[in-house]
Amino acid sequence: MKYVDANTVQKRMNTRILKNNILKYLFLIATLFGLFVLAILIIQVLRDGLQWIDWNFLTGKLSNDAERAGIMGAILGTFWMMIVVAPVTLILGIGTAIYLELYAKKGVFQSFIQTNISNLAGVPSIVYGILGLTIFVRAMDLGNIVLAGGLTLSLLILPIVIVAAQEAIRSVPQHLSEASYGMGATKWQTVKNIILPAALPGILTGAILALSRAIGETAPLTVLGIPALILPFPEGIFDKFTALPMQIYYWTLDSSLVAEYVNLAAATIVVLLLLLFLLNSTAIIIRNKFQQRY
Amino acid sequence: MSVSMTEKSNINLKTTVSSKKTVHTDKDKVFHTRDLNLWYGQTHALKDINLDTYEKEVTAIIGPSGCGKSTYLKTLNRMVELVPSVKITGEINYNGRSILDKSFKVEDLRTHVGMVFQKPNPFPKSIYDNIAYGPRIHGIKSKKILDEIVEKSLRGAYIWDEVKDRLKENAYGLSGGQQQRLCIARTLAIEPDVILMDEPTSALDPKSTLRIEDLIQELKKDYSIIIVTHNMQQAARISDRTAFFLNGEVVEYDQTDDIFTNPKDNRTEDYISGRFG
Amino acid sequence: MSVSMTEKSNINLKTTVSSKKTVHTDKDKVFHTRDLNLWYGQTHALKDINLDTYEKEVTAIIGPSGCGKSTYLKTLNRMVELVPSVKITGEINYNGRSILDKSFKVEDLRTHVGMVFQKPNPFPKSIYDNIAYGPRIHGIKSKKILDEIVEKSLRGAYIWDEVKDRLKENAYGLSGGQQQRLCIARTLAIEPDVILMDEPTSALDPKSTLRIEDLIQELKKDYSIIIVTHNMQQAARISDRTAFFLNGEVVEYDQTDDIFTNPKDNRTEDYISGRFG
Amino acid sequence: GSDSENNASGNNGNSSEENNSSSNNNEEENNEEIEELEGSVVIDGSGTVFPLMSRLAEEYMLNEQEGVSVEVSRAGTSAGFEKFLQEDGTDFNDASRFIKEEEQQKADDLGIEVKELKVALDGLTFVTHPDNDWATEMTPDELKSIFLADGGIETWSDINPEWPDEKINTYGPNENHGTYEFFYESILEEQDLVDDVNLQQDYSTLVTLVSEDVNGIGFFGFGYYVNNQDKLNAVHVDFGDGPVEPSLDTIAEDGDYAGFTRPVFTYLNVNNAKEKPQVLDYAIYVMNSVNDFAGETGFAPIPEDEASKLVEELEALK
Amino acid sequence: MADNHTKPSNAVHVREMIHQKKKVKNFSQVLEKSIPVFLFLFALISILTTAGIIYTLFIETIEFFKIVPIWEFFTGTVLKPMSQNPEFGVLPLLSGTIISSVIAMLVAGPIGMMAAIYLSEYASDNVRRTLKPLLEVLAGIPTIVYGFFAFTFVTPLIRSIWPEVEATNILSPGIVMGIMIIPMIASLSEDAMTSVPNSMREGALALGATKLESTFKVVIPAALSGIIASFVLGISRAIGETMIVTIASGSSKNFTFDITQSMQTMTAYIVEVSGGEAPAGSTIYYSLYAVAMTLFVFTLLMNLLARYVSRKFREEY
Ligand SMILES: Nc1ncnc2c1ncn2[C@@H]1O[C@H](COP(=O)(O)OP(=O)(O)OP(=O)(O)O)[C@@H](O)[C@H]1O
Ligand SMILES: Nc1ncnc2c1ncn2[C@@H]1O[C@H](COP(=O)(O)OP(=O)(O)OP(=O)(O)O)[C@@H](O)[C@H]1O
Ligand SMILES: [Mg+2]
Ligand SMILES: [Mg+2]
Ligand SMILES: O=P([O-])([O-])[O-]
Repeated sequence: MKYVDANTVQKRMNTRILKNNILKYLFLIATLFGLFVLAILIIQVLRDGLQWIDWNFLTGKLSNDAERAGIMGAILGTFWMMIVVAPVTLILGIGTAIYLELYAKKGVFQSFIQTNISNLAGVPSIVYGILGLTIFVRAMDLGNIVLAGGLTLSLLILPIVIVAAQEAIRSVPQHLSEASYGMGATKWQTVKNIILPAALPGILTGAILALSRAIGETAPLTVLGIPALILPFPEGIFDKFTALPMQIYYWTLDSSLVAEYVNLAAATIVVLLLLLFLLNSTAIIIRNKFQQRY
Repeated sequence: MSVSMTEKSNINLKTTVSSKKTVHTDKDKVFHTRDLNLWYGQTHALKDINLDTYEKEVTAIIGPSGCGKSTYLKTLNRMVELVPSVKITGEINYNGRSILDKSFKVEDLRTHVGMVFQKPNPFPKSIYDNIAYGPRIHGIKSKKILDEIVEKSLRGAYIWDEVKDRLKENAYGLSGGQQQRLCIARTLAIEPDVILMDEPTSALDPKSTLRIEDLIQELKKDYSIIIVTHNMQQAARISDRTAFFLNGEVVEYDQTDDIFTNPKDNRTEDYISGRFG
Repeated sequence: MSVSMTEKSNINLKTTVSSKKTVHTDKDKVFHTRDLNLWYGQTHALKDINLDTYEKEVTAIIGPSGCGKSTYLKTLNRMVELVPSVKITGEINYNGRSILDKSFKVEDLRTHVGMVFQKPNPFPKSIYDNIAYGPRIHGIKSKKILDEIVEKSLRGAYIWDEVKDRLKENAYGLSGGQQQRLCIARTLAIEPDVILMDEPTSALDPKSTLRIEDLIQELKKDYSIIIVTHNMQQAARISDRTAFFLNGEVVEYDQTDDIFTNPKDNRTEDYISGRFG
Repeated sequence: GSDSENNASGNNGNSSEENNSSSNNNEEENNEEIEELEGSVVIDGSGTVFPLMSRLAEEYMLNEQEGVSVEVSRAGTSAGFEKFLQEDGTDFNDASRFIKEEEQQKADDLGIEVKELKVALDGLTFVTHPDNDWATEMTPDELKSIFLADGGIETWSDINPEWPDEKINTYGPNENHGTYEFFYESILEEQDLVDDVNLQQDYSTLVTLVSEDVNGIGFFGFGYYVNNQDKLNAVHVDFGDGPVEPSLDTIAEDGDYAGFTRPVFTYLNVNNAKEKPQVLDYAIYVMNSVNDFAGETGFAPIPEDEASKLVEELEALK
Repeated sequence: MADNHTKPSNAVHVREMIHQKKKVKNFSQVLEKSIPVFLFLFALISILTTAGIIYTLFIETIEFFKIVPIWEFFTGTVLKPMSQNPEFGVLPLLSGTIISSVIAMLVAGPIGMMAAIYLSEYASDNVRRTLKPLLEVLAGIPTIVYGFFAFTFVTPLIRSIWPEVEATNILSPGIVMGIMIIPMIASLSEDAMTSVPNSMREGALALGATKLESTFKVVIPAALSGIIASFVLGISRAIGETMIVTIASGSSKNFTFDITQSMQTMTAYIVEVSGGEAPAGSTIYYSLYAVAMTLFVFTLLMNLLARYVSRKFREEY
């Protein structure tokens, strides 16, 4: 006895297939929507900012006069901050990842740290700003200098770097470390000679992406108190500073005071996006170039 | 397998294998396992294993998937301890010393008991560095000595001629069979006494398989070899003794000929006749 | 395998299998494959396949890993098209209609040609919903009819008695063998003509394997079955015809008895005697 | 832009010339002690005064003391005082109102000596949408009643029946700002504001809000109006002698707009000035040069003699 | 085999050498023991960070509640921190935060989900490999840039369609935040769906189901926990987002639900009040910490919820 009637099945078949095809295009449109907005955003920013970018703008000092204003100070501020952030997060991030992946005993404590890290990754950046203000600016009395900003951003991206490093370490095939242990290598020898070199491209890729997150962060810096006007270029990590995103923020806010500030903000955005683009390309190149075949 | 097919395969086996089979009972024991039990957390993976292996013999371990073959093998060089939840009771003596004793340094044990894995797993380094890895971590730094070790080991694994002109190239440029021989060479470089092999040919094509099988017959002259295989014919071809594992137990352990021609246990027979999966 | 072992297994095979084997040549063709070639990107996975399968027969496909068994099977219900880079030439006729023709809707084809996979893959739903899934997408909503279909299908897969009291429970609570029979029942629910099976017992224990083998013998009365297996003994036990694949080619295709007792090609013989992997 | 170089040098030329002509007597002293200073000067406070102060800071760093870093922020007068009146507080606090008693008290408690430097005059300006062609002239009372909770005014027609019958939307700076307090204390005499007044932290936001709301009216310093004349109308206020448009002339000392005019200041932490030569130097520079930049940033200058008196007092601190 | 097989017994005696080296390996043994200790200390930093956040927020929040009763804070609808008679009701900030997050999720939820379905179920490998990273570019754009975009482009655009909308309003930053969150939802949901074993899909397709049917009846139910988790994380992100709202929504502290108006979120309040090194000791200063604490607890709960969901309701397959 047949329950499934061939005729009804046939009839329904066409509507079912049609529905499938229509929705497929709807889904595609939704996917492209984000890219469409991205395109508009970039076009908008380029239109407002591109013709304001010239040598003077890139190398000049800040100024109230839109025609004269330059962002070298902000570029240097961002640069020095990264000089702090990069080594701090790399050392702490890789160290923590190695500990969690390779040394920590699976158990309550390890999963506590792990939960803690994934929660930290979800803490709003402005809260890190308050932490930085309280600890680095106030308690350690550093003031709002590059070092304070850099340490604050380091804490902010540390969870990201840790997780990326953990993933990179985890993705080193077990059979490689087994081979090393099988030769009588100790744990640290295996970590140092086999696991870390194999994981390094993954770690670097993750770290660079995290750095580019730090470069664009504004909220924590607003809490640390970056002056609206500061002319001298920072010459080290103990100087006061401004940074690219802060400059975008102030110029956007003051755009109704001086109309051209919108253009300055847009031009700075172009520079910032370009910087991020470079960093991301580096990450991709590293990933592709050093991708291992196991 | 049905009846008449075996009459044919019979012939095959005779020509390629039987001649190499030798059985010694007077030899020295290498591993002496008594009442070995092993748990992965709650999973009782090895149950009361009693098994002796002998010097300069090939011991094969066969059994269906999940029966504990790899686990037993990895217990012999304590690689199994890399799984954190592992619990072991019982005793394993290696040349008379208890290896489960914490005073026996694993690094030490593993320089005596080398291991070759199922999937060829060279390091993502040059061929040279792959072989030199073991000697280096043990503190040998002299370029000259390393050169000698590399050549000797590669020759030992019958791969020297194929790679001698490309020692600086990445090991992943080699074919699967070459990689597996490289891994064997890498093990030879630290001059172990025993070589454990976990399905070393299961990822290889028939031709490479044959080469490795031949190599095992060669190595047997100098090393004691314990090999896990899911290929019964392979066990029949190359081993002196065969242990049949099932659900973590040793169902039968005997000279290879006996196991295959005259199994004493029904389950062994079932397995050999292909009643599993 | 060595000589004397087969004398024993011989007996086994005779009692459990040989009696069931029947060979028809006068039956209708179900699939008629001509000059089938298939590429995954650059990989030429199937080469000039010519193969006919027959109604209410069990056709077994054997061959070493990577030889194209699964690929061929998945071509028969066009599941292979899920791999985007696939290119197919040649012809496959199903009951006289060309299935590679784009006008033959895959959804349609697949309701006629059911499939059972290597690893049991029930949906993460209740047992009932697993079976009802197929009928429901075809528009059957009536609770009463669905109830009937579920019962009939589960009975057909010989699992009704084991699950009838827990139809609302999640299918993942079942054992591996039960899951596999559930998947077979799920296929029966849409009343196909053909059932394709890709190593349906390779993930199962011996007992479950036996049940599935018995079930296949039952199903053969109503369905045409094509089964891929890496277990030669299984092919010998349950199939009417056997095709031996190697490197994407059909090396030999014949009645099962002939293939195993009297292979015409050396390579078939090599394979049967275990010279691979 | 590409021609910024020309502009830049032009500006520089201009300002230094002005400096020369307006402060001849200081020139000699400056020459005597062209001492290279360094360190930083930290300024926070009024957003109203910010354009003037940041302008001065920039000029100072470019033309006077390259080694000194003057950092200017603008949290608002009241918020600025909070930062000024603490240990290691800011050096200057810009203010668009007088320091309050409580604030002075707190300074005394902390032992901070505060010096008030009047830097310019600002006219509180009421702004409307450019399309608003009715409410162009109002009396102070009318303006007040719009913002008062008890003012009885909800729609434009409540003021003048001929005006549209549309609800008036009110805007202003929030309580961080001296401008708010000046309005609340001096003009509304501390009566409650309407409930739905839209108070914002940033003046730019206010400018945008009013410039895009036909029924909006807002208030802030004259400077933010002049910079946005194209987007905003300023209400002409009739203090009794006819409507007065706020302009640099009318908001000047004793000008016609005096009713809504207020002095703006920067308050100096004298302790810091004594400790840090650059702070004092900057204070002197500010009082010497402030009148040169008042006009272009939207303020009326203070009388010359008031300025030079303050300079003298500052010199005395050396 | 063409090799000349040399027995591994002559020339170099590796075994001997290894044995000798063993004795002089004290330093490496110390290293072996001390490295884990160092690494452990590094791992502690992340715990210290959490402890630091909780401690600083907690201490000052306690101070705040000594001045402003906790009840008043959480039920007050008026927020006038700088006024002569300051009032510290957090409800205006909560309404701003919730409304902007709701708007963001209304944008990001459906669009992100549809994108996830397309990428995981329909797109070919190549298309996915191009589109997904491109989409993730959206997530990598600094929020300040989105703020600029909301303020200078989206708001004017909305106002040209809907003139009642104010120049600063919660709608525009809400939408832009949504766009920013799209890739997060798309990517995480896609991961969840991709990790549903292919055998599930094959099972459905082999029964004659269309892709749509296998997606909605098999894949999505199986991936539901991951999908829900991605939504929760999206909400958490929206709640914590700062610069977009700070720039594009102004700083009105009205307690309202009118999306055409300017509203302030908790994050924007923190920016405004701290606006440079916040003065210590005042009530306003403490209010900063009370609001931050509220924000922290909110997002912490969301993150824990996401974790819980993705763990507890993970389908067994
Ligand atoms: N790391 C592990 N954690 C928990 N259980 C494990 C682990 N490794 C193996 N097992 C379990 O121990 C049992 C024996 O596993 P083992 O790998 O030794 O089998 P095997 O005989 O080598 O199988 P195969 O032929 O598939 O390699 C199995 O039930 C397996 O599930
Ligand atoms: N999705 C795919 N993309 C590219 N190549 C594939 C794909 N699937 C299979 N192949 C290749 O096609 C060939 C045949 O594969 P197939 O899966 O059909 O082998 P099989 O006989 O089923 O092997 P097994 O016994 O391991 O299941 C192999 O070389 C395999 O690498
Ligand atoms: Mg194994
Ligand atoms: Mg297959
Ligand atoms: O910013 P204010 O001048 O109003 O304090």
